[in-house]
Amino acid sequence: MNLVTLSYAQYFGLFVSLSVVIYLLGKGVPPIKSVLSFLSLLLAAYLFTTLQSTGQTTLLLLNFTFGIDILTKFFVWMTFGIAIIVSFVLVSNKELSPTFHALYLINVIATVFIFLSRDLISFFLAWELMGWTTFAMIISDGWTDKLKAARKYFVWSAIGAYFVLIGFAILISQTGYYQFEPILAHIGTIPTGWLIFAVALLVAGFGVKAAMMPLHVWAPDAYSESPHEFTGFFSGVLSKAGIYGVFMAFFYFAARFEAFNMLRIHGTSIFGYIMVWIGAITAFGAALIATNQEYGKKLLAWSSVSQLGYIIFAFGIADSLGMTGALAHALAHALFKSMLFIIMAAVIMRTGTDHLPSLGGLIKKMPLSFIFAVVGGLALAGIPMTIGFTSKWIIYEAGIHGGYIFTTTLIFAASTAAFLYYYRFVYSVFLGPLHEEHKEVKEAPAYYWISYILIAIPIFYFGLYPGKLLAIISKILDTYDLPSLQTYTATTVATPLGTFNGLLIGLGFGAALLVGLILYLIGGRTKKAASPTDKYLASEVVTNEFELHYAMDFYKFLERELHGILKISAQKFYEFFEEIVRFTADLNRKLFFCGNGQAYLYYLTIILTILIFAIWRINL
Amino acid sequence: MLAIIGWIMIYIGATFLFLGALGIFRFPDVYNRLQAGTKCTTLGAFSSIVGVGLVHPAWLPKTLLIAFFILLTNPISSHALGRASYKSGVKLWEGSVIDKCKEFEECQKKEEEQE
Amino acid sequence: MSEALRTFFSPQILGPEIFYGSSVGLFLIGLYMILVKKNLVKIVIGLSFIESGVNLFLISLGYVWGKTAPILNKPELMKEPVKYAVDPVPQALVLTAIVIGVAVTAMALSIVIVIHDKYGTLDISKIKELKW
Amino acid sequence: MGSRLSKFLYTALVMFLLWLLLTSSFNVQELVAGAVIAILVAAFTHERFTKKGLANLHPKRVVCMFIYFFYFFWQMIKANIDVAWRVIHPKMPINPGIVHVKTKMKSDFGKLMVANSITLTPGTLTLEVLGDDMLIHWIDVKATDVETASKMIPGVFEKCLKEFME
Amino acid sequence: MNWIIVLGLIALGTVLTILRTALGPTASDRAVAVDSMTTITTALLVLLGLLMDRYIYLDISLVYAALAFIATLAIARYLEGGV
Amino acid sequence: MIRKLFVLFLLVIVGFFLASVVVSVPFGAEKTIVGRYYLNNTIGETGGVNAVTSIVVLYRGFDTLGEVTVLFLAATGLAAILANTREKRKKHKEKPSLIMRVGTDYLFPAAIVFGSYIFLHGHLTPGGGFPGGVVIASGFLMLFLAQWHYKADELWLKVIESLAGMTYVLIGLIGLWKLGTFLGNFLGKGTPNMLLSAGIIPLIYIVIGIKVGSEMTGLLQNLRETTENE
Amino acid sequence: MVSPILLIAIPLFMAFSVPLWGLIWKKLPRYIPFATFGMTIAVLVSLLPQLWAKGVISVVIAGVKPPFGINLVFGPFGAFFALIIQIVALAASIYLFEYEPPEPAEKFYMLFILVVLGATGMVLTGDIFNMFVFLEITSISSYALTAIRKDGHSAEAGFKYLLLGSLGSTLFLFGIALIYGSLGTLNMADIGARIGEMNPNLLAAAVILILIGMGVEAEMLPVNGWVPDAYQAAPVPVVSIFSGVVAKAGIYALARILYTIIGLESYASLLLIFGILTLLAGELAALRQKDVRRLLAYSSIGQMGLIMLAFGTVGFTAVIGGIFHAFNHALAKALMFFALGIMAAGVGKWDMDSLEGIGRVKPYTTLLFTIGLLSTLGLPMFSGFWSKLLIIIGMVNAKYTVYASLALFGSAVEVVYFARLLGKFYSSKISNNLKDAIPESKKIFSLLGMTFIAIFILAVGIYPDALVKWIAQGAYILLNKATYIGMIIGGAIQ
Ligand code: NA
Ligand code: NA
Repeated sequence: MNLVTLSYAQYFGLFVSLSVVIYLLGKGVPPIKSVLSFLSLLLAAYLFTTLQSTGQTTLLLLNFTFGIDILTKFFVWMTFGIAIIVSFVLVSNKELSPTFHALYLINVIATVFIFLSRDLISFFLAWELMGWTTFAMIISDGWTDKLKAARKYFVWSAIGAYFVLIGFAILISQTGYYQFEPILAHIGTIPTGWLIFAVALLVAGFGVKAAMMPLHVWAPDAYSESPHEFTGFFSGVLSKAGIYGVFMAFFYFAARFEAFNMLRIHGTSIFGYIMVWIGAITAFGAALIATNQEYGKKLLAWSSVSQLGYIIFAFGIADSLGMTGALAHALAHALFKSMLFIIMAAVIMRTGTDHLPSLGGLIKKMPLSFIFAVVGGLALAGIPMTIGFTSKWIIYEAGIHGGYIFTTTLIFAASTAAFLYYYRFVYSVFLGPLHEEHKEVKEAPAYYWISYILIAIPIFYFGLYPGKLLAIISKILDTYDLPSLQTYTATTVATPLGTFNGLLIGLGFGAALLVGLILYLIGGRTKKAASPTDKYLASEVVTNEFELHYAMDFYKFLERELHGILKISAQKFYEFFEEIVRFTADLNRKLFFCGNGQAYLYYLTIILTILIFAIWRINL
Repeated sequence: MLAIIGWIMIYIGATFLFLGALGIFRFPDVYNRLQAGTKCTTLGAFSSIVGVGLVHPAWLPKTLLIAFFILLTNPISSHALGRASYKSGVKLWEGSVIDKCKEFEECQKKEEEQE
Repeated sequence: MSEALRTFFSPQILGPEIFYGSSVGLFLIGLYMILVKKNLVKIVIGLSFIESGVNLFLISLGYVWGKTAPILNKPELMKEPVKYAVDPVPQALVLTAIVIGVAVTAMALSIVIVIHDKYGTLDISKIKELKW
Repeated sequence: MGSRLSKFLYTALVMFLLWLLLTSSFNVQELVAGAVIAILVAAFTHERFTKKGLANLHPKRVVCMFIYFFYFFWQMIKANIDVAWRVIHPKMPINPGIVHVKTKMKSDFGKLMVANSITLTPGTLTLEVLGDDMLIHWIDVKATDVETASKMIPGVFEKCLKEFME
Repeated sequence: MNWIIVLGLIALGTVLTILRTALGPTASDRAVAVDSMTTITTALLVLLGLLMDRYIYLDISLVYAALAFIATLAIARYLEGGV
Repeated sequence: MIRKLFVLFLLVIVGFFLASVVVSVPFGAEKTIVGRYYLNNTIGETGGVNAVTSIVVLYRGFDTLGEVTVLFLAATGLAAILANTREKRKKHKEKPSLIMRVGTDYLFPAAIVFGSYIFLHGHLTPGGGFPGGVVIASGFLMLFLAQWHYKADELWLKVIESLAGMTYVLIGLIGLWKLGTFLGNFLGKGTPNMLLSAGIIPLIYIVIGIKVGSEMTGLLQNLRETTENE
Repeated sequence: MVSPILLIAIPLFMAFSVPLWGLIWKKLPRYIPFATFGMTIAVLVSLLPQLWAKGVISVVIAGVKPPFGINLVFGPFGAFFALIIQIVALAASIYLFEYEPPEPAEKFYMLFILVVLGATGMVLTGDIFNMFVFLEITSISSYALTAIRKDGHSAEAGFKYLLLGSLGSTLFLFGIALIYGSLGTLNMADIGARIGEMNPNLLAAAVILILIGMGVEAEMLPVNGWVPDAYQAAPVPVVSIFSGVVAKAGIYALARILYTIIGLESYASLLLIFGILTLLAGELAALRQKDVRRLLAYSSIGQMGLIMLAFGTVGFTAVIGGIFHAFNHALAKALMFFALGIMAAGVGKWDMDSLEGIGRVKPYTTLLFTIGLLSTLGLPMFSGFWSKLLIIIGMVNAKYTVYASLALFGSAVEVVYFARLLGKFYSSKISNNLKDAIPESKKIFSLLGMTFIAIFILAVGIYPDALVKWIAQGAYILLNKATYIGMIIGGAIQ
């Protein structure tokens, strides 16, 4: 029984107003802001359950339509879950302004409305609101040093938004509707070329948010420059809005249209094939780059890009396995990446830096954080008993089953690289010698532990009972008439290539891990940790202690080998493109606005003659 | 009767207008041309305009007005042009017999100095 | 005799060629001046030429074969004005257009004076400190 | 010099006369309008327009003016015929030069009348008036010294003009 | 006939002044020629008024004469370097 | 050279265009809808015999108000642009001669009367407020040209100009108040061909004449001031 | 008796009277523009109920019915543009309270009132020649206001503006002459009703001439060379008038003539092509601009291009978007220029580097600037968003997807340069030039006026419905020529 029944518009209005309240009260009584935003999010989550399954609001001659289905719920609960956990962590940061908290609430609500929208216009509005509030949050505690990142995010979001807008515009113009249902009903009337163009634009537009290569260049900077506590949500959930967008564009609209699937490779449309490749390259390339990062947040940011590549890859395959894997990995990534970012935030809070060579040995000071960093890492690396194993396993199966040998190999390689960078991360932060200045560092506060634990629960739950997750995903795919995986029980998943029992493998693996840990605790303690200047012994000249830190040039060898590949960066391509635009712009400026008044008269006369010719062609 | 006198005056006027123009065309320097321009065209215009007034007596007052206006203004403008010519240094025709300009200017300077 | 002359001085003999022709001619002369001359004053004069061309065209629109000025101070004119008088509208319009043209020219010249003072030149190709 | 009132009345009268010539009508409306205009204009310009005011309308002056007008007219016709002859003559018999003369007129208006008369009469053209000195272009120079030239050129008019101007 | 002679003379006169305007040689010469031309035109306007029987030509003629006088004055002042 | 050829090329095209356009406008033919109406109704509706004037002041009086404004603008703009702009340069200047000075002294009042005549008879003859005002201003121009250091009183010019402009608008507003239509003719039409006829036309022409006269005078004075250096 | 004519009569009266006020108290003319536009806005608002009741208020001058007399048409379309103009003018006149105008100040205020008057006349008149007269009032006062600062730059800019402007309006007059020569009438509704009788070649020629002529004021591509110069050289309040009033009147006139008179079918593509070229040229030119005034000028050109595109689309949605965008752009650009004026006060330099870090020195002003900027960019929650959205949807609806894509490319470029600008303004590094900046607290009235605009932008951004309803009526009238003609002339055409 519901105490209140809100319309969608009221729901939206309520939380926008609440954000204003948070802002105003937060100005007056600072501590109240974080509590309020936490409570508001809880309220939002509760009220979400009371919303009716469909709703409409009319504004500006437009009919906004909303609805809730199983896919919505999947994403919305993912959002609320991470958002509430992150808001927990936000409590710890007293420096965040009321503005930030107010924006956070709007940001979450906007994200939720992306999933609730059932028409292109409200979708776009929510999308834009989400994007701009994110931008505002990145810059909310000042622009210092964040200028480049913020500007990049700003520009790329706008470009993405414009892509989306054109894509939507094509759908609207070709069908004459802007609500999902009628568009779907009329999708067959759209000429194939237009549809491909529109979907390509949409995938590109959403791909920006999903940090799909080569549209990812904003992501590492923006992730690493956003407020640390917030990055978990930013990287974990907001990028999933992009994934959701890709899903909507591709599967909701395009894939059902027969003509769209005419050209097939490996059983998927050429479109999906391209996505497979983009996903694989993203996964692998970003992972490689991640291995070479010296800053923790940057490393995790590139890792995010890489993980999102997995999802794109799986989507591209577009069979039951691929779809399932993609959605599963979406949740998995949301969980473990927010966990890792929250741990990173804890470390930064305590030590003031995420520069890996400046960190180390924190295992003694922040053991709990270390343990959960391991948990997050297990999920990231796809180790059994975590959700990451479930999703990655399905994705590999999908790749192999779909015959994508080369790309699947790339994905495997990406996993290897993931292990490398993850190792670098954990090792540099928690293991090795402790720095002098970190002698007094304490464990993260209780908010953090609670967050760790809250995130760890689903990680393990869905790792041990993969069937529970697959049940939800299958229901989603069924709702959308997409091929779903039917062969699972609560603990086992069967695929054409094999079957695994999550609980069994998980327990076994857990036991083995436990044994290893015990052995380490016994044996490791006796061994003395190496001094930071150990390299000195390796016959290299000592000039500066800092540079000789072993965490410097951690994977120097890798960098040397990959030099050629890393040079082909998307960044460089954009710089080249920018140069071309700049040249055109200058040419245009110097031609049309050359400063000579007489030239302007020439332009007038010339345009007159051109028009004369044009009209003569028409009338004479 | 009045009309006939009027027409005669128009004829005279037209003739002088033509002669004035001829003088303007023929005379060798700007001062001599002015002589022709001032005298002949003024009389020509005056005569033909008053002539029109006589042919059409209702118009007489206004034609007289125009005629007198010309009579009053033409010498002023001729003088202005002549003065401008000599101030701007237009040379006399080489056949001229006397040019008192220089000594006159010296007089003028002395006067100004006295002031 | 005077009837013939009257005819001679009326547009009937001259016809549209002379009116339309001269208005187009004035327009083109003006256009030539504003495109080729470098001197600001000459460009302003060119603009005036164009204006005059258009004004001439506008005024010749009003002419109707064999009719007189629309001042109805005679009985026959008062009785049947349309039969005797030309279209008065273009005349009224041209009056306005001429005054406007004068205003623009005055404005242009005053700006030219300031430019000459500040830049020390009237060459339009040298007056481009504002550009790009 | 005349009083302000006299100047004003004189100016208004002349302006009203001008109005009559312009309108060529004795309609009451026109007359009233003319009177108003004349009075208004005179109110602002009488100082500029006249120095003597109504004294200009003294009968003697008017008669003199009348006589002068005909005299001047005769001179003008002579001048025109003279110039016309020179123009038509194939050899263009001219003997031009610039001479210096002195005028006896004291008032500005007097000088103007003399200068204009000179300009409009046989073969002479006033180039400059400065105080008593005048610079004359003479199409057929007959005397180069100041005294003789002064008698021959402005002297002709000054006799009569002196009467009613000064 | 009257008109042909009268207008013919005036036309010839106008042509001559135009020629002088074109030939110069000094600016003063041109100014003088133009001044005469305006006087001729003033008279011509009055004559045309008679020919076309339009009283308004007299007003036009008067305005024209006045403006021409001022124009001449302005040109003269310019030539002598007074403005 | 190439530039000139290019210009000629453009001129040929534009010229051909204009020529082919204008020849398709019928010349000398009856075509006007509104003109016919004005001719038929000017005397009946306005009392003015000069149809052009009736159009200028009444039928299309709004244009004329705009035209007055444009002239006002030109005067204002010119004064604004040229005010105190020029550096003083030493330059010898010829004074005007006595003949010019005295001659213009006498002609000046006549010019004012003549100008007044023109704008007062605007509804009867081809004159009107603009030419009348211009003749008045040319009277002042004579003084500027021929009288050393003559200067019209700026304050007076300004005040007259303002009052005249305001009066014009007020006349329009009285029409709006009395007849419910801006510039409505709230005065009697009078007998055609008389001075007192055509309702507000002469009134407006007086205002325009005064306004244009003072504006053009100010305009000329501004142009002169900027060029007069010592 | 309230009549639309007062929107013209009042400013005219006040403009003429400025010197008289100056005689009473030397400072008084400073407040005359505010009094004037306060009155005109009051008149406009009090006319609205009547407008809603009747659908259109058409008043005639001198009691002569159209097409024989000149009429003013206070319909939804024109009235909306009149409102835009009055709002910007009122805001600018508040700004004038604390603005030291170039001497002679009196003349400046007169010209200022007259330029607005001209634009108001252009949007209200129902007669095409009268529109030409008002166009000239607008443009001549603009020339004067551009050149009024009396330095070389303003004279240069003024001259370029004058060159293009006067040639343009002469062409416009030629176009009018062609129409009159063929149809014998000048009333726009009457011409619209008879346009079918016109020789198609003549009509085409008239369209060309009018398009180019009006294009100068509407900042259309090859004839907008004057724009950046004038924006750079003219005083700040004047610039806000250029972009908020003059350009808007120009685009109104283009739309009115092309829609109501010509009937756009065969000529819409012209507007589309010119629109997209204008947009791209403007946005690209802004990309590399250092001088903020010039940058905003180019951005203004870009926005005008977008509005032209909207009108060229000839669809209900796009036209609504176009009108709405004209409104948004007017407000936003005016706000930005006012803010920029205060930001640069005392700095004297207008390039980005000199204003680096201004967001920390004058935070409130910079915030207002940012609001204007974000609205121009078309961010949700700002009024500019809705109009851009409507235009894009409208264009795509009409199957002009390529144009829409190019327009969005232009918008993307806009994002880039505005992001750069904001980055500079909010930079933590503070430029040395800002040391002598006049504190914003000295410009209380201006800030107050600007705050109202900003609130308006946000309010419309959040709740655009009321305004859009009005605009939709305007768009309806614009798109339905016959309705307009019927409203003005009725059965009176003889
Ligand atoms: Na003369
Ligand atoms: Na008239």
